[in-house]
Amino acid sequence: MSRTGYNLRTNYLESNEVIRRPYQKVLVAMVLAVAVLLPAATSTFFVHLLNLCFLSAIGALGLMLLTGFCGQISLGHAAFLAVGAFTTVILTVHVGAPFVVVIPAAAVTGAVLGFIIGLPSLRFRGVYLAIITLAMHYTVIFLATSYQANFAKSASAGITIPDPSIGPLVIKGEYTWYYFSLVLLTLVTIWCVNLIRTRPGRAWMAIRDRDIAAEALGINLTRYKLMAFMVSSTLASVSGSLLAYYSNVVTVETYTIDLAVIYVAMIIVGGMGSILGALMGAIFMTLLPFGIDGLFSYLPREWRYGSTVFGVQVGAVGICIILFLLIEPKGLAEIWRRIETYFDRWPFRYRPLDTTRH
Amino acid sequence: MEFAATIVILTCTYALLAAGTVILYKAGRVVNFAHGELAIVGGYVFYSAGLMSGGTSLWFPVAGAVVFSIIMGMFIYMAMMRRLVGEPFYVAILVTVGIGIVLKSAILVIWRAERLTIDVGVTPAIRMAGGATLSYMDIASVVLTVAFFAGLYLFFRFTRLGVQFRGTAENALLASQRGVDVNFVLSLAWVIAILAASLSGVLYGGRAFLSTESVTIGLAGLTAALVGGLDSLRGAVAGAFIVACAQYLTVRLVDPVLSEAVPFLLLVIVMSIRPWGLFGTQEELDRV
Amino acid sequence: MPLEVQNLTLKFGGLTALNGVNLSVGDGELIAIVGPNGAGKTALLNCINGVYRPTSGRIVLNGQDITTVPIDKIALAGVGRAFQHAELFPHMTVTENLLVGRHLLMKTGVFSGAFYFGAAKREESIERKAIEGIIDFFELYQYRDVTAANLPYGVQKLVGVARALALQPKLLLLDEPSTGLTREEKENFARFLLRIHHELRLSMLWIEHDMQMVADLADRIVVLSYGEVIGEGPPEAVRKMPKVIEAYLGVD
Amino acid sequence: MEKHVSRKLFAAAILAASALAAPAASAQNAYVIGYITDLSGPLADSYTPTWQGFELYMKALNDRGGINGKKVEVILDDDGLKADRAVANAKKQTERDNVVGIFGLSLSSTQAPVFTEMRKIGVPVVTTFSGILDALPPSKPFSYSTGVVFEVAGEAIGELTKNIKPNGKIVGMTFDSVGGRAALSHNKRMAESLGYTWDEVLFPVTTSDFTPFAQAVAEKKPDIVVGHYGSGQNLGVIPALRRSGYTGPYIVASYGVTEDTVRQAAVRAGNDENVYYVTRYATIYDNNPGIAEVSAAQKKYGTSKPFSSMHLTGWTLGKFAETALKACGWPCTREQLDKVIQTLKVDAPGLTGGPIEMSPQDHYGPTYWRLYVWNPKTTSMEPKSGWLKKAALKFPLQ
Repeated sequence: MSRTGYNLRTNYLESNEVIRRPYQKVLVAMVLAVAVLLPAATSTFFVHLLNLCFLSAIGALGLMLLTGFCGQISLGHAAFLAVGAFTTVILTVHVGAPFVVVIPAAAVTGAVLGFIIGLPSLRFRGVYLAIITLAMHYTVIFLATSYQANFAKSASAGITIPDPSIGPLVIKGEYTWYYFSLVLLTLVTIWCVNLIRTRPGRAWMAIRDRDIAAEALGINLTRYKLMAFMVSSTLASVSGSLLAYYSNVVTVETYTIDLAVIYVAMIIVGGMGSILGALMGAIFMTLLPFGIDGLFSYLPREWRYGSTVFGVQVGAVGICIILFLLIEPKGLAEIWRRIETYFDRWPFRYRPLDTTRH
Repeated sequence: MEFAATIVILTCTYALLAAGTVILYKAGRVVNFAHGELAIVGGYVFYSAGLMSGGTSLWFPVAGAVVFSIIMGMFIYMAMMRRLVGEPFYVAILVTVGIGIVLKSAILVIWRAERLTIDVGVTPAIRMAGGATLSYMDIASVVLTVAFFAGLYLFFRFTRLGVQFRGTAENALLASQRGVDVNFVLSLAWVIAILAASLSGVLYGGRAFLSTESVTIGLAGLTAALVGGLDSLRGAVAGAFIVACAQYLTVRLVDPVLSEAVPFLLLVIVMSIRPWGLFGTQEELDRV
Repeated sequence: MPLEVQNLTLKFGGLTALNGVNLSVGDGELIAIVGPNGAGKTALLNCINGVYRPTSGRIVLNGQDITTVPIDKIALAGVGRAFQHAELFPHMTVTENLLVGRHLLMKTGVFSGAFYFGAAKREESIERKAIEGIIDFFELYQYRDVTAANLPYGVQKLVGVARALALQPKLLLLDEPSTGLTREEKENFARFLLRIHHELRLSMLWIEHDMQMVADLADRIVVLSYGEVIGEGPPEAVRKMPKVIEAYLGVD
Repeated sequence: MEKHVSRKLFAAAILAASALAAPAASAQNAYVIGYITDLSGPLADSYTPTWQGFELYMKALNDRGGINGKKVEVILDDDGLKADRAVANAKKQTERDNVVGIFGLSLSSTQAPVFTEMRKIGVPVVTTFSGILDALPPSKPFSYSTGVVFEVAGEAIGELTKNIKPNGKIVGMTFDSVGGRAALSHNKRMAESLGYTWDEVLFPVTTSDFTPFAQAVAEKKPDIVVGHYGSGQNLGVIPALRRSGYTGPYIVASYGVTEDTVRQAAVRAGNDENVYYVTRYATIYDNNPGIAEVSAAQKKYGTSKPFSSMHLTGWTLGKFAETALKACGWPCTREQLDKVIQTLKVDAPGLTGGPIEMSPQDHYGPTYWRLYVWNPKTTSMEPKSGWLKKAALKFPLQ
């Protein structure tokens, strides 16, 4: 009975709760507990992969807010990551700024660039906007290449940056980074969830769904589109900065259009318009190449030669994009919801018409 | 002299790509981001078919490229694009992005990421003052491009199918009510567009080389289409010419390194003055 | 005078959609606009609402000239609008749709929204309560948590009106709110319209095709034809105007 | 339908997850080393044959019975010229496969992060191509290079150019990458000190139609043109230069350019006699017992790529690895391996101009360079100079 009674509420705010059912609370607590205990039970390599997942999830959340919630398509997310990384380089190498200064600075630089890139979105939509973000990508990468080439005059291999430290705590090694990025991702996720269930998030979704109706209700399109771009690029920039710190090396070759497409794939695979989807998509797309690598390791060695593994890894990104768009446009988040609903109904196969949002 | 020749040849490459983009846009309001990949893979297929036939006759590789275009065009439309009616605009775009990635991985898996050149008619045909030369392939690329556009014009203007095509582009619903097989017409649009792209890829493989990097010509072609106006074939040629000129002049007069970014800068300029492109129609702006 | 439209003309290229339209809505008045298809009724609403910018003429709202004011600022000035096809936000629930309607009455921003305690939470609570009043008014109880895309058409249109009302407008624009409704739904809607009219005493501009309904409910009727006002006055008077009869029945 | 999809996805996810957690398959009774390189990215043309050379050596070695009675197992991973993948592979190899050292690696952009990460764990890394600051004196621990360093190559080319024409104007070409710019600047420095005048043309990394750039070069009326880039670009550049009217000498710098590429490019350019080739390792056309040994192994085991000097490069690295592991003994630890590499001296007669010598301060050592010219009549390469010894450059340069 308790399962079917979840719709009853005694307080208006309960309809705005993110975690609505008792078992979900248990689930979230379990996931967090597993996340905290996981490093003890697994290898450094796997922890490294999870770190990559967590750090890129911050960027994916940014893109999700922009594309999934505000409906603005962007192929320039790699450039935002690059901006964060190069802000980090400039501040740590030239100025020697500490971590606690660099991250906010990366956020601000990202926000400023987001504002600039957001300006065309006021006039252009759809394909045109996509192309403009592409143009922005090439401009940023050109500037970054020039900077890196001139910075490293006599030798060439990316720019090394030191391990970050907060006061006496040096963030170094996979395990420290794991807990650090886990905490950070949790905070960013909470922020995004809160944004989505309050006024700014509703304004973005209104713009995404019907922009004229949104305007007629008093939503300032200029302001909210720019805000979406700024929040998105801020998160991407911070994510780029953290990834740079994590790998200790920044080189412009990392930030390709392919990377931007992988971020787009993250939100498609995860499910447009879902925070949970952004997290799932980021983890899925980050692990995918390694999973394929792992599958190939079961095959005879000869099969792994040449470009096959890499080719399949590249192709898998495209196939994921196509398959999810065609077959499961709401992504992994929707698959998860169905699994949840299935157990929710159990042992019954059907429940009276259920049209509520989950 | 050689600068004019280079610009003309570059214009041909881009115009073929832009024409495909325009045809697809007009037919189904789809903007194809995989056009460069289709072009280069078309070139690879041409190359491989040539190898298979022992490199003696041109017919086999040509047939290979045509068969590739037909299968690819039918497949993309019937298996993917047809199912996207009524979806948000970005879905079709992102599906083409996905197609592009899959094609790129095909270059990696099938052709082992090798850089290939198509050595057909590379011997010099015309010698110019200063020692520069033009090959038979260069001349062929201009002739074939002109022939393609002439053929396209005649097709749209004088054939029954061409009229049906234009009708579908105007209003697909109305056309289907009048007995036009819209699915056939739209698959045909994909086939024609990929044919043009493959031709462009083959010509490019003769002059430059085929590799995973050369797919960036697709972006130049797309830019050319946008500069000219997404719904205008004339605009495609004009846009291709403008992009080619801008790129060439940047290499020669400004800084060669910038030539990659130039098409986009040009696009931003054109769009801030005439967002619907030089030859496009204004109301198209709101559709995409 | 809540709304005064003076000599409004709207042209698209060579086409004249509105030609010298004069119109006024008094305090708490329910004005119906009728006219054949293509008469320019929706275009008029789009001008008042700020979607179109008129070619010439003036629109004055409570003494403030809003002719060239952008759409969102017009909402701020107190104009609420229910669209012809409801135009709800399909992926959001009814409650959320209504909360978007409260946008202008709320303050939470990107930073304050980040912390769902303190001010942001308090505001959500207050506005959620206010929404409950609107849900109560329109008897939408059972649809609170239903996504708009899943609502029956009749309910969608009702929510459209409710959403416009949520922003506490001084003037409500209704674009064919009863079109496509069943007889029962129409009667139901008429009841809500009367409640808005009498209980909230809101000024309304109402486009309607159902002449019977208009005749029963409206204070005054404005008849548009080919972008021009061809008749205006109380229902009984308008019905007798020869020009109106001509436009409607095609008498020669 | 819906359920089907999710069930399949679920199954695939579990399969992939289990693959991720796959345990190390490495035998406890063999030397396990890692090899990471670009087998599919933009430079796969160069790095695949290098890997194949390394693999040939290892196959031959294991068939001989291995080292100290133990076989050598090589864990191969592809980085696609992407730094993050290279690092992840290195971490995987050190942890899951428990390798004692890592070999190969692609361009500097993937090396630097791997060097940095492996230094933290203490795993020696020996690269073949563009060694970087880390290997050159003052060298950083655990970072070694046996290959081509952009800066050194730039200087060597500058010096060897004397054998073609004693003076005149050199135009350098490269794509706009950090490494390319470094090579150009050193070539320029050396050329100018020898009395040449210098000019240069850069183009974007993704360029594949070189005609406009070639015309820009031809217009500068150079006496010699040098191309500083990996394999494939030469295929486009040389014919484009000839089309644009430049018929003078063209030097291919061997950043992984195979002889076969030079041959193709020369044929496309109209059977040119003016194509030169500067290399750190010998070419396959050299006639000596060292080359014959590699060639025999290539015939025996087979390679998918045409036999080239890149195979010789990989073979030499294989020899380097064998010498190091032998000196390390059994069982070999990472610290021990690093210690022996620090003073390792490996001679590969016929494959290089002189031995590869490591010292605790210099993890690169002196290198030897040679100028070849393409002869279209014999369709082979002929040496145009002796081996030029270049002591390693000291960084930072003044």
